[in-house]
Amino acid sequence: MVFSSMTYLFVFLPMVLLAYFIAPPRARNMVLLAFSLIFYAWGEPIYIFLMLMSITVNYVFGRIIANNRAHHSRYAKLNLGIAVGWNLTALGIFKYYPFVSSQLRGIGLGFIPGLKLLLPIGISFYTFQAISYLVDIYRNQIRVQRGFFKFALYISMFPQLIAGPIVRYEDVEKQLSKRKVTLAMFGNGGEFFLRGLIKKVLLANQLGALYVQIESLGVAHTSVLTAWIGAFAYTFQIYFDFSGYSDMAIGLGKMFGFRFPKNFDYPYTATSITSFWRRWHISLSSWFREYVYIPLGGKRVSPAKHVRNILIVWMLTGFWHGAGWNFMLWGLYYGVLLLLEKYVIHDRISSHPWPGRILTFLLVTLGWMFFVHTDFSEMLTYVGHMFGVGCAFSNATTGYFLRTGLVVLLLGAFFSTPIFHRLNEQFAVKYYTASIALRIAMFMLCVAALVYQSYNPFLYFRF
Amino acid sequence: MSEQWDIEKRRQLYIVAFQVVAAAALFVFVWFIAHEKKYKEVDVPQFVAELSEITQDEWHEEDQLSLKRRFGLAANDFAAVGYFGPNSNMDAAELLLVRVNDKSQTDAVVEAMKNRVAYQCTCFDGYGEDQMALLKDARYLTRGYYVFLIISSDASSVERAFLKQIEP
Amino acid sequence: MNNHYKKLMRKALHLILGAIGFFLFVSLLYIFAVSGKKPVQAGVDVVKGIESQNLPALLQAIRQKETNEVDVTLPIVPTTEVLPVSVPEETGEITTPAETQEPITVPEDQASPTLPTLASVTQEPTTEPVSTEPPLTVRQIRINDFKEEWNAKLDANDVRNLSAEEQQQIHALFMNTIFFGDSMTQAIGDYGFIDMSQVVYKRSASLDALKEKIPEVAAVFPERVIIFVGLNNCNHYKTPEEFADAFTVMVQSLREQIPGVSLYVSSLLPPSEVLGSTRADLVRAPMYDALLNHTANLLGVTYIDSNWIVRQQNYLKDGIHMNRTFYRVWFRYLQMLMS
Amino acid sequence: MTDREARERARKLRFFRLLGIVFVMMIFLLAFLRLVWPRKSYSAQERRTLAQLPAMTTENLRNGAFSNAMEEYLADQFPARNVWVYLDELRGKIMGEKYSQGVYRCSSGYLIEEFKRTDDQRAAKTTKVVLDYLREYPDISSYIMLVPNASWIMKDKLPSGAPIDSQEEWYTMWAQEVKNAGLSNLTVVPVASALSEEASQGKQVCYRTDHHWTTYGAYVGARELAGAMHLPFEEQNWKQVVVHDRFQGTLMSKSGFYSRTADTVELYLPDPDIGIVTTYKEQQKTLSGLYSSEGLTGDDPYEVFFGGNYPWLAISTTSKSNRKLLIFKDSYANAMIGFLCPFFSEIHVVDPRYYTGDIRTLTASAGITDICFLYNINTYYEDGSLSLILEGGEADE
Repeated sequence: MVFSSMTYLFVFLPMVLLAYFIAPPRARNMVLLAFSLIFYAWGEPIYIFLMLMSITVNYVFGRIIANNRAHHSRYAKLNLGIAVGWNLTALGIFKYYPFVSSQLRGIGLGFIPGLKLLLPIGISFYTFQAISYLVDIYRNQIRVQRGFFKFALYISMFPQLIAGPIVRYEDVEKQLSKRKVTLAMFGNGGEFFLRGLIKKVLLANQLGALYVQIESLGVAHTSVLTAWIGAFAYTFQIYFDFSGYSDMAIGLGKMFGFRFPKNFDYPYTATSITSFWRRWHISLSSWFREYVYIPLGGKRVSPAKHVRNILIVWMLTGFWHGAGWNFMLWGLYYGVLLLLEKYVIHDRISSHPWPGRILTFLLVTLGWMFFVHTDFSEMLTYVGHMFGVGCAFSNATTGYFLRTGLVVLLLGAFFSTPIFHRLNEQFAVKYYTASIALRIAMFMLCVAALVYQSYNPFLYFRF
Repeated sequence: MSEQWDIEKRRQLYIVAFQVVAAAALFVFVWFIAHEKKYKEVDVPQFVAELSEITQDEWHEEDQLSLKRRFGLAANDFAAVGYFGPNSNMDAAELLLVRVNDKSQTDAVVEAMKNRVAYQCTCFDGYGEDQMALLKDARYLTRGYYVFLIISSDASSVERAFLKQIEP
Repeated sequence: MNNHYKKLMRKALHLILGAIGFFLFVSLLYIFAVSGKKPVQAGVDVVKGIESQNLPALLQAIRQKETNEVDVTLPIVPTTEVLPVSVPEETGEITTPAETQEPITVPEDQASPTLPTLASVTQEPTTEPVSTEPPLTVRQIRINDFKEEWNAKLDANDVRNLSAEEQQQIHALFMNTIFFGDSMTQAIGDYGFIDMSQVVYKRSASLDALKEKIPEVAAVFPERVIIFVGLNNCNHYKTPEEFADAFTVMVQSLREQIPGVSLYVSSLLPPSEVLGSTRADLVRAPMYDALLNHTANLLGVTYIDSNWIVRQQNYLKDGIHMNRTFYRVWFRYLQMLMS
Repeated sequence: MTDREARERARKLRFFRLLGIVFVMMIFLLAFLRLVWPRKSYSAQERRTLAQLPAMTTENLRNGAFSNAMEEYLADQFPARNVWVYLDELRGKIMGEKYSQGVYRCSSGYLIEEFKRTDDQRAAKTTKVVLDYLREYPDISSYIMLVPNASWIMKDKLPSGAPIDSQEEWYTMWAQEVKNAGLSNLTVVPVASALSEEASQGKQVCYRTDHHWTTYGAYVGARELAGAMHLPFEEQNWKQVVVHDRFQGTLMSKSGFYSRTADTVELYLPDPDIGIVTTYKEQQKTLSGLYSSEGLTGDDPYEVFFGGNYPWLAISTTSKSNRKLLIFKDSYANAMIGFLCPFFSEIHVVDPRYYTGDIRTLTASAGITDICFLYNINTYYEDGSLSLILEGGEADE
């Protein structure tokens, strides 16, 4: 189930709110857990077993590691290894096996069976959460969770279940046992949820439609500028899609008394690639820093090893986003950019933020074009168009897309900056009735857009 | 001392057992999930012709227009179609094998088959007992990309032969 | 504190009411946007006027025109060669009313004056049977030749499929004809001799049950209706007389609902020998058929004898229905009689 | 904390509290309305049946079909669904959106359907089959007229630069192909320039919110066709009747775009009157005239012509002509057939999308003297059913 669906908004959400706040405080964790499992099972029930298995395995290994880390640290390490291995195997099989096996068969290893596996939704997120939990126990940074259901809730909590943020255990440890929701906090959650919904439904979907239209243009209609408009549309789309989802997750968490970490911090205003990655999908980049980059030695090693570390981390980051060479390429692209920034450009860039900001944005935009095209020839064609290979600089169609896409692109740009956020907050404090009226109106527009998505005329005038 | 040692050892055994079970459970689950059958590809029209010879039913191969007329299905919407229709209006036996292009078509095909059978039932109801028996025993098989309708005096044999041929 | 929340609640309520008001406003806009999807009344009247034109008169005018055209281009069949109604050949052993044994012909001047369609001019028999011995006409000779030829072919089991050309001729001939009956008629369409659009049937229906299908036949306004029914009727009607009465009622009903239509009826075929030996009720089929012939003549419905085409090997398994071979000859015969 | 900061904090809290209350009220109000709102089974605007509450089975729960069906059901049965759709359309209009479900929002209230050259092969196959079929009947004069759609005729109304493929380009290529086939009995009847010229003179040849041509457009088409057929078209007079003046057509339904400018539907009746009778062959009905009041008052007033599309219509007229016409057509022809009636004694209208009979038997048995293929370019390009019914010279039975 996704948050921006009719089922969620008008059936699931009212039910979970009602059940949660009617239930006595002791039972609330169970209510949340039960609804989380339903949420997860909705649509692909079979993978609920994988989820339950993962919960059990990680719970038990957590206990084993905790019991042994003080006196039998080698044994604890062994068990940590087994547990992490188990998690990675599960992730590997379900996410990467189909890709890897098809590649291997492609190079002549025909005996490798190709399994037909659907990617279990959210597996990349909850697996990473479980690994962080185990490692943190081993490192003695957190205390083990003895309550099975509390642990189950930590892994499967529906707000962050399918698209993050990747919540570290220490962030929610206390709240799992004791949390309080005030009306103001609930309202704050509502604010986040609405913001996320607006980003997803009113911005991301429209931008996505614009991108799809441009992407499917034939060679006859496309041009350099058009290709860039499409690339910008996608750049904003993926930001609003992803950050909208994170906002909704954070908002829902707040409604139930959880405080999830921030996942995005205006990444498109970053002045360098390094700073972009400190602002984009923060919970993922900090995960990789914490559990891969630093264990490898971080930057306190020789430059050669540092280069190796960076490339490994970014290749993995790329691969985490999907099983495909293009994701790998996309990750390495950032690895190289970061190395360039570190070793070549250094501090030579001007102190003024704008040149860096613009350059970073353009590089990120280009990066997304590697990200979005799983097919290499399509990627080359599209990127080629962006740099004028085989098409004109601009044509009449460019004008068409400029005119029809201008509003949504400008809105996208505006919503990506903290200026909007500041204004919004000031307005809310000053004219609070008006700004709530505005939110109601926006919510109604979201509902309208959701209803329109199902507008699906059956016109038999052709048949 | 040794008692404590035993307890420790037993605990270790339990842990090993859990590790094994955890690993095994994952692989069993994967096997279970991935164990979706893959069906063999066959030359549909020829295959249906072969199947039609299994019984002595009165049927013959029909063209695409008959298919469109009776089932409302356009043959070129699908990857392949084989259709045997009744010889006369007093026969009910039919075979229709459709290989769909993608599985989203399956429901529509089964629906069309059911409508056809329902229509045939209205023709024979209270009239042709034998034909009604065949129609009541109509089988709709959905296997992979194949959708198969059997209305035959020996539907089980046809079904068995069909499955034998396409199952791996 | 309490007061504070009360105030907030009130405010929230106002806001929600405002939202509902806004939504109602949008509803109004929507209603305005799709309003007036109604057609102009005068226009509807014009269309209804066209729809309610006198269809029989229009059809008559159109067919009349066609007749005139045919008149100048084709020599018309002389009316003396009116289709005679033949007698069932193997009825010797059955006791039937004496009149049916006599051939019936139509005097030249008896064609209905009010309905000058091609069919009626050439083929409509009168309602009065005439018992004078007619001379052997050219047509009868042709019929006899036809029967001889095809009897031989039937016996030799050498009846070829209709050629594309024959098929086209049949289609052309029956363009404005409806075949009407039970499963005997359904086979005509199912076997593909005639487009299904020319066939109106109800399976396993007695004549009474068929009557409810007459409006469907009438909706087409056919020039000709060819009735072909089977042994259901021997089940349904205890005696041939009941059957004949039902037939009379049906014919009247057809004539009422389709003014000017020419009616034909094909023989009620006997069951196969195998079936006949077990089903006492069906053995009397020839009596029904004979009375059908007689009644048809009385009513001015052309009786098409098709008993001569029946061969035991052409029965389907059920012993009632016929296979393609029968219909191949039946259609050729029909075509020969009518063209 | 200063006084001001404390005040601001209090206001913030007040804002969030109010928002919390409002949020819950909105969600529950809509959830409640959804529960009690009467279920509808059919949407006149979308012309489809709406999804109903799906039945739960272990099978559909397991494969996820249930959750999809549920989502569909909730969206389809949403309270005041059409108003929400309208609201979203308003938002789209304000944001400058011009494209939805293959339809462009154009100037002067026009909605125009796109033309996408996705698969030239299919159309090429159709053309080949049509030519093969016509080759079998060298004695019958045949005509083929592909009517350009609004994206060609009303090109200037399109948003400038809209990425629509050129029908003209494809048509030119196609016409050349047909010409190369060298059939002496076949005439390709061009109609694009005539329609464009009429349009440039301010005549309305395409409906604003429907994909069909207007009856006037069909008149122009008939004039061109009649010229090729050598019919005395100019001698015939027509009486115009307005039957609908608030016509909102299928493109509005298709796109969800609302156009305030409604169209007028006209009929052109022959003057003096002639007798016309239409037999709906498969439906087994004979009716007088060509028009349907039921279609006119229904959801799609364009169905005033024949009441929609039917597999096979046999039209007989009192015309003294001895020509008989066989038309293969899509819905564009519905508006045009009326103009041909005075010149043919019989017209057989076959819609290949529904017709399942034996076309060769029909061609030979109905005494056909003229064959006409009448399609709009979009349908001809996309629809494969012509090749289905024309293929396979020898029928098996």
